[in-house]
Amino acid sequence: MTKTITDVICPFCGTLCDDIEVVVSDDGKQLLEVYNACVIGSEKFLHSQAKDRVTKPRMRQDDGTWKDVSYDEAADYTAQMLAKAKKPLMYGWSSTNCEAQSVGNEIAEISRACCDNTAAVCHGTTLIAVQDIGLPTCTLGEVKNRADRIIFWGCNPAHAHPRHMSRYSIFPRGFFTGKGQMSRKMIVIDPRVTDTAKMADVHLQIEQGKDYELLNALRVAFKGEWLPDVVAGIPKEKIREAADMMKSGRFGIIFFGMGVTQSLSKNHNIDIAIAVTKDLNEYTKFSIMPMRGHYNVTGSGEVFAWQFGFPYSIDLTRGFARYNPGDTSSIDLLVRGEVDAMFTIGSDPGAHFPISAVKPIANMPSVCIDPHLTPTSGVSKLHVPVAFNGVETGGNCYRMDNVPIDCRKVVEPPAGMLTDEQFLVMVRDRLKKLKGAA
Amino acid sequence: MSEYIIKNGSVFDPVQGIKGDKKDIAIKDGKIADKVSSAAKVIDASGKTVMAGAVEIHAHIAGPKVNLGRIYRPEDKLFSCTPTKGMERMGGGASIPTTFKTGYEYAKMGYTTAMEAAMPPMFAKHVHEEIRDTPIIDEGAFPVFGNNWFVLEYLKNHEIENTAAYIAWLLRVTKGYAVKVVNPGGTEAWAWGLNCLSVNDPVPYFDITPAEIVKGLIEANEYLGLPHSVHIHPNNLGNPGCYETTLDTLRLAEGMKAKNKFGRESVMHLTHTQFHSYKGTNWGDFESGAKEITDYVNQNKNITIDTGNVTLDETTTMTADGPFEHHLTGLNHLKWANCDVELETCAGVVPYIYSPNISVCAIQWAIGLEIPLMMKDPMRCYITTDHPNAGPFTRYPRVIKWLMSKKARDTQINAFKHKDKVLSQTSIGSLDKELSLYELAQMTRAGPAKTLGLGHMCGGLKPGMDADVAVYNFNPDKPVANPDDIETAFSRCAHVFKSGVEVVKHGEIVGTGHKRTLWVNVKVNDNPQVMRDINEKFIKYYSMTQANYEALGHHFVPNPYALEVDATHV
Amino acid sequence: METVTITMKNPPALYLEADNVTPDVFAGKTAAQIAELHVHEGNTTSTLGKYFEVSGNAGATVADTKIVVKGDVKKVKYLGMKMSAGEMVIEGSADQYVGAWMTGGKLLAKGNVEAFAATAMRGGELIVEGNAGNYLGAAYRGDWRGMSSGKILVKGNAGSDIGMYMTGGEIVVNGNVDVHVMTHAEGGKTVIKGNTKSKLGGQLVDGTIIVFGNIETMMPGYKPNGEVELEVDGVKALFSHYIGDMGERHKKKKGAIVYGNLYKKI
Amino acid sequence: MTKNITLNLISGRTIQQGVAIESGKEKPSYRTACGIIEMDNADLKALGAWKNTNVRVTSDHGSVIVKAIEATQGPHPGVAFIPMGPWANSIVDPNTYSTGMPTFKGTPVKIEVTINEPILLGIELVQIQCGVKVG
Repeated sequence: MTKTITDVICPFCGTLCDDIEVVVSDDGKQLLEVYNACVIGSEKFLHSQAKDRVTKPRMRQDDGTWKDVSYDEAADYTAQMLAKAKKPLMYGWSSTNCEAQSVGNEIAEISRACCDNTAAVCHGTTLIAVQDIGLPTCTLGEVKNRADRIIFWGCNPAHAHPRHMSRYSIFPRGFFTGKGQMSRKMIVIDPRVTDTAKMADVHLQIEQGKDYELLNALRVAFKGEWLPDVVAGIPKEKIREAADMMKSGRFGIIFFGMGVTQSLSKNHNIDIAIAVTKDLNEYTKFSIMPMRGHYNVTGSGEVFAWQFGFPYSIDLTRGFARYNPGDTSSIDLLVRGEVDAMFTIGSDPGAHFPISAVKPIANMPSVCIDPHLTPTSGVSKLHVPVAFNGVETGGNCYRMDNVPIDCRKVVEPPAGMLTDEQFLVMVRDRLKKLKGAA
Repeated sequence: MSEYIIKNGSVFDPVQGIKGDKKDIAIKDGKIADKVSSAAKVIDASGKTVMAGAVEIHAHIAGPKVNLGRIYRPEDKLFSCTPTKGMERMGGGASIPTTFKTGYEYAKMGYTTAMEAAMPPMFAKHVHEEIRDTPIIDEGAFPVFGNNWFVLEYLKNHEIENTAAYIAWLLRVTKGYAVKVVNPGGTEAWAWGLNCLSVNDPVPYFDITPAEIVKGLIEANEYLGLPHSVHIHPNNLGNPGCYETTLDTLRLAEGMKAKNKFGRESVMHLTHTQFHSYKGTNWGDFESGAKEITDYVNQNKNITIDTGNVTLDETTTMTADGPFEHHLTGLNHLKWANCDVELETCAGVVPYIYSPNISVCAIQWAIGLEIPLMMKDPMRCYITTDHPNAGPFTRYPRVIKWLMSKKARDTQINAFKHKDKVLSQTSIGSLDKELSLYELAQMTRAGPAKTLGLGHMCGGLKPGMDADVAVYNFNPDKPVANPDDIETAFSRCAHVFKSGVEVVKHGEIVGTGHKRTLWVNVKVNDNPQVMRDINEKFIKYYSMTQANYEALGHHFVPNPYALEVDATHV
Repeated sequence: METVTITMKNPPALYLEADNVTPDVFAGKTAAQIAELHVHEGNTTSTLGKYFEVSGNAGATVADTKIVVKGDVKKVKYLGMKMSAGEMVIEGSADQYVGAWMTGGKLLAKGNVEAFAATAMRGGELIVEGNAGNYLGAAYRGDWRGMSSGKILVKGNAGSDIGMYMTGGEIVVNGNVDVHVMTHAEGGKTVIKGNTKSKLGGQLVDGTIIVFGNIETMMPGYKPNGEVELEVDGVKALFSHYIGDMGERHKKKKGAIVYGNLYKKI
Repeated sequence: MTKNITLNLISGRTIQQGVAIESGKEKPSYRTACGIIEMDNADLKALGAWKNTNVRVTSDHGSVIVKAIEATQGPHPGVAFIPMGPWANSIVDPNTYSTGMPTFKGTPVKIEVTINEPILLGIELVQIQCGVKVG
């Protein structure tokens, strides 16, 4: 007999779908089938079952081979590395639960580390913008129930958040949006004709890197002021048309992604998009929301913020928290040569940082805590495989709209494997001894 | 557990009517005791003031909007973060301190219980995660109900029993403490960019008025017999002339009587009264309505209030009154955050500088002090700053100084740039009253505890009550040489005990105590209709499933303390 | 005026935080006392004397104190942070936060300075003979109170985001600048003698930008407003005048809207 | 001289990239999903490259071999797309403008046909560039 577990949370993207059904074997050790998830989510659940999975911590040898070690030895190495370092960087946190993040923060505090999450290469610039200008936003259910103007700016949910449009933004029939998709106008701004753009009522195929100019032009258009003939490759008539469409809705929302956070102007693109949203609230109701990537990058920011006061890129080296991306941010720390040890958990900087920020990792003491083999584990001195969070252990996570959802454990991890939290507790306790803390 | 005896202090305890007598306070097994053994540790409190641990009835200290404030105000922490120290974790933040700092700061000032004043139900897990990380103090959180779709739909037809069943369900799944109402109907209207500025403005689509929402919630609250009354932030906050809306709201409680087993006598708690006591028609002729409001409250014993004192600081405003925050950003042009929460509520956040050089801010400061000075029954008026809205809670010692010393008030008045305006638009200059320590204990201990339905547990020093005790370096037998000495004394306690554990000694944290999450567990008769309605709303309109909604388990509420209510009798 | 000279002798392996190197902290101290001041390398704290050779005693007051920083301080942060008076000369190039939060005095960097120099400057004078990094004279993260007074002169080029949230004072860059100039500013003036890229004056409420060279891409929120003759730094020339940012809010003065001004030399 | 073309490179997610990272970055399927460059037909023509040809992509920041394929979400003449991953990150502009965020989108790149050069697997591509011995 098999068992079906309902209301399972998908630990892939910030959409954090919580309606997944998973079929497991009677003994709860095997995951057999996954329903309702997108193709990526299904793969995430099913891959946890891979037979060739690494289940023991391993130290990289000089000849490139790996030597299995125990979790105790791995925790010893990690604690000693952190205790010795003058400025360790503890990076990642976005693919683990808030419980583990909390223990991690204790470790960072004791070792006086720099701590950062994947917002560094994702929505960190959004956070900078929010700090500059604020953020009128809402939960995803508000979009489902009320929104009749949906703008996707520099994001491609058809690929990156596959169930976003069906669960929240375009297709669902909500309380005031009984006609579903028919109740909504969809505008997409993207330099490519993305699969999302193909569905739009209006697609502005913007010249890459000129989002700041186009958003400025929209603000000017709202006020009916003078505009140059073409802005960012878009004729002014089309800009005015889009502006009118935005103003004429009853409840609108701008979803934005890495198309704006990572292009020239970065935080300023978001800053002015928020200004656009604020402007629109003079005419109607408008919100804006970042399409957060990792399923718990938002949670990491929340935990950092209530414990240290800042959402990412935090420097604890002086014994108190400091924050200033550009100085305390991972990429800058690595490229500028500011740190002397690297601790990675729940993320893959090896694959997702520019190579010039990866090279220093290979040349310093380094630990990578990750269930997968990754480019990061491939260049780290120690790789600690752990249970899959959200599959083999539960724990609290925050959706892209900051809504907390407690993930579920659906199967047992392979015998003897620890969770992130369990391993971190081992490291913390050792570190306390090394540092002579209580 | 250790025994203690706090000897020879001047004790102020309204619960027992003790007004500064030299008395010994004994602590045993976490409770105040009649006596202790000779092994008890002796705390010499001679020349010091002894009170119960203070009770915060209204502050925004945990949850999504507080954390949004932290996230989006790095400048609130610039040069103010503090290192790990002894038992203390790192801390930071002036107007929105980190959770650790929040717990330490309250404890150092002698506070041992605090209520988070607005919990968006859908974010209960977040609120509880922060409460868990706020050391020492017992905390509860008030879920917001005044714009909740279930409530609007039930009360449109005056379905009190269904409203009550829903309240019981929501308190259980969110581990909530009381029924909070913020800008009733107005926050739902804000989802369309609108507002309800009077108690009779219709709520768009839902065909109900704020008055009907408030009355219905009071009825449901008393039907259930909850520990705390309905806790209300009325419509039209912060606008010149708003005192009339406030009076209209207060009148909704007329004829209502408290029904509960917790000793609570009020049916409505009006919060941050200062923001609701404005006369005038614009910011130019802005004046105090404190007299009108306190006159009404003085006459109506079923109402309690808290003050919402402006502390003249740079701070961060945050409220579920979304349209107000939008209005505020239009006035000061500072960064505006807002989050509408599906089916339930909303929150807005805007930084604000209460500058002593701006006449409106100075008048707000005066109104906040007039209210407690004009209230005849200190058991019905509690000191708050609506942290962080009117100022950070860390300024309580300064507020206490202003309330206890006319000289301190005059010094501040003379320092205002628009002193004449403050004197002409308020009566602060003619109020000679100086709060006594006994009245202070009523306003910060016995009073709020009673109104929260916690009067049997905390807020007093009667044997059998929780041993929450604060000892201040303040000698009531000596004249106050300088009003600033009051502020100094109330800033850092000589000793604080929380449930019998010494948590503060000479102003430093020495223990993290036995922190609890307070919540209210109400048993009601089975109500299949409400259960079906809940189920349907989750299937159709919520963006998460019902099974994932509840805040369950050790991670969220590691040390719960439930106040049990049986409402199955009706 | 007394001069204290500190010369780097043992450069740090990582970076050094030397926020104590200011006339304010040095004032009234002897060379020996100065050598005992704290500096920080990562999470370790040691003394200034471990890294620098210190010679000369400070003046009795801040205004009477001059500091000369010699040797390789490319990896030293926070030099002159929060200085309020006196003088400081950095003979070479320094890292981030040179003169950050300074309120007075005169600070001269003969080489380059990295990002965040003169953050939220409230007074005094910063001269950079080489290039300046990003966020020169900008506000700290989240703060709407950027540079409010004082003067910054960069003889080389400057990076991106100069004068963000500026409310007063003056920045002059003799060379070129990168993207974003005076974003969100509510006052103050920036003069760029060289070329600019794009995003000048975005979301600017009030303030003045004067460009002598090219503007690669003009913000659409700047509306042409004729030509004017201006005298800038003793140079008289004809400029195209633009007002903006037309998309942003503006204050009113006597019923008329006050726009920001952008001048480009013709 | 080899024929080359200069395009504006952007990187980003694709659903194939998402599936591949979850099925294992050590596997060839990761290379198939992300070791590619999507180019507009017009640009492929201008380069004189057939679809599914190995090309060398070079920027000021590095160089990498990937397979040129026809744009799946085009047309976007002048713009090239490499899914996010180590191939794209071998060449993107790391300049953060002191914001912490590299310029993952908007790096000018030169593309030339290199039919015989192999496309490396994800992990080894990073290891080799970091000077780590491939195990």
